Amino acid sequence: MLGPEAFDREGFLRNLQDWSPSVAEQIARAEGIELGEGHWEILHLLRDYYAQFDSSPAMRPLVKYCAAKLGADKGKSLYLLSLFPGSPAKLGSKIAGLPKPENCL
Amino acid sequence: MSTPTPRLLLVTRSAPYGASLARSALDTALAAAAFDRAPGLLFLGEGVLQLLPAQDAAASQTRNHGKVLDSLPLYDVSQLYVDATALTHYGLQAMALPAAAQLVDAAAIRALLEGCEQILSF
Amino acid sequence: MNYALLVLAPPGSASRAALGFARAACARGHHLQRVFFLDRGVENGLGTAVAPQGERDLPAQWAELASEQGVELVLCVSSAIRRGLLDATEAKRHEKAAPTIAPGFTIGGLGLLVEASADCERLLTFGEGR
Amino acid sequence: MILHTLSAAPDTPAFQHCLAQLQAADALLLMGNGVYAALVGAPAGQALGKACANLYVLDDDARTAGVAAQLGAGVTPVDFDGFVALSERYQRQIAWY
Repeated sequence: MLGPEAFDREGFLRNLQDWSPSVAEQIARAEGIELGEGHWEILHLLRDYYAQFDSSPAMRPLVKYCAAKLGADKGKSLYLLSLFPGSPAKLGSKIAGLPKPENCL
Repeated sequence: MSTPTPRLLLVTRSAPYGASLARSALDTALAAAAFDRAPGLLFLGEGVLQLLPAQDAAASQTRNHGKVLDSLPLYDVSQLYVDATALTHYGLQAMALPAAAQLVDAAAIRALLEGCEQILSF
Repeated sequence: MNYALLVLAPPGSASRAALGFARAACARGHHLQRVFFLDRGVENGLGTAVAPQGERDLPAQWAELASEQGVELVLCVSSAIRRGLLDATEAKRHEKAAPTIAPGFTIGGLGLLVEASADCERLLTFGEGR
Repeated sequence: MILHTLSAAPDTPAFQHCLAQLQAADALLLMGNGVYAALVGAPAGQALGKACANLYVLDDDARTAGVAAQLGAGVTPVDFDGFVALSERYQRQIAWY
């Protein structure tokens, strides 16, 4: 468990190196999400995305990346919304320990 | 040209590190694409240096410009144009380019500038 | 006609030209919806900058244009915060003591540039030598 | 037809890019450090003039730089109102800086 000082006011990790699977559980719980297998699949995918592209994805590329890596069934915004309600790219990035997506409106 | 000219053309003329104009151009491209206005991206002059492979930004603890460029296809930014004269100028004729990239000479650049509706110049 | 401007130039010759252009466009009856400041252009909205006496106070003149003509002056959020330009919301979010942007300016995402470009008939860039 | 705005001095890549893309029916507005190409007798200005018949200089910047009193033939000074009028005539602008 990380203390509250490890997170910024919006619940993003201050130091990305602090991330671990148990930290992901902690962030998810604070967001009211119980992580299951489906969540973890996307979280790993988000971390792969970050390793490959050095940026957090917007919604469109996230959907495309899911489709390419996990198949058409999961490459859908509805599926992602069912796991990470509201704003899947932002919420997923937060739980996966990625930087805050920069350019939201 | 094999693809229609884009409505919005971003001209990017800076090397990727140093000043931040190249990054601003790329961020603008990603934002436009995220809002369903995928732009064309013209790498002109010094801007072609953004395409160098094997950039390793870890040493300078900054965002890897080359890696972010790799995400353009996922944003459906597929109209990439590369200044052929500048490649020659830097001795990079043989450099591997993104799959979607088209080499353009001065006449093709002119056609791009005239074919689009709006230009943003970085 | 509907106009939108992108200002990439920090305070100086090109940003003065952008301001002059913006005023003249309004005077000619055009609708200038938004001026978007990106990259070093955001420095035009720094409220704690002090113009040398006898020289033009650019932020104040931009603000005048905003209030008289209803022009939105938007600073790109990611360009702004890394350069220390914060509104009240961003200052709070990033735990900094006080907002620093000049009156008349707001902070927003690049989507606002994209939106303005989609809505306008004329889009001009103002940049300064690199 | 394109409105070019050039704010870089003649010995810069931006100037060269502008010159390479300039065509007869375009308009070119010199501003900022670009005004030095408007000096009478400057080869840079002559090269621009050969490429394009519609050369303008932003009057404020030309005065500031000390160029206004020795403008090359064929360079027309414009104020901001004239700049806006140019943007009305030309749908696209490209800024070279």
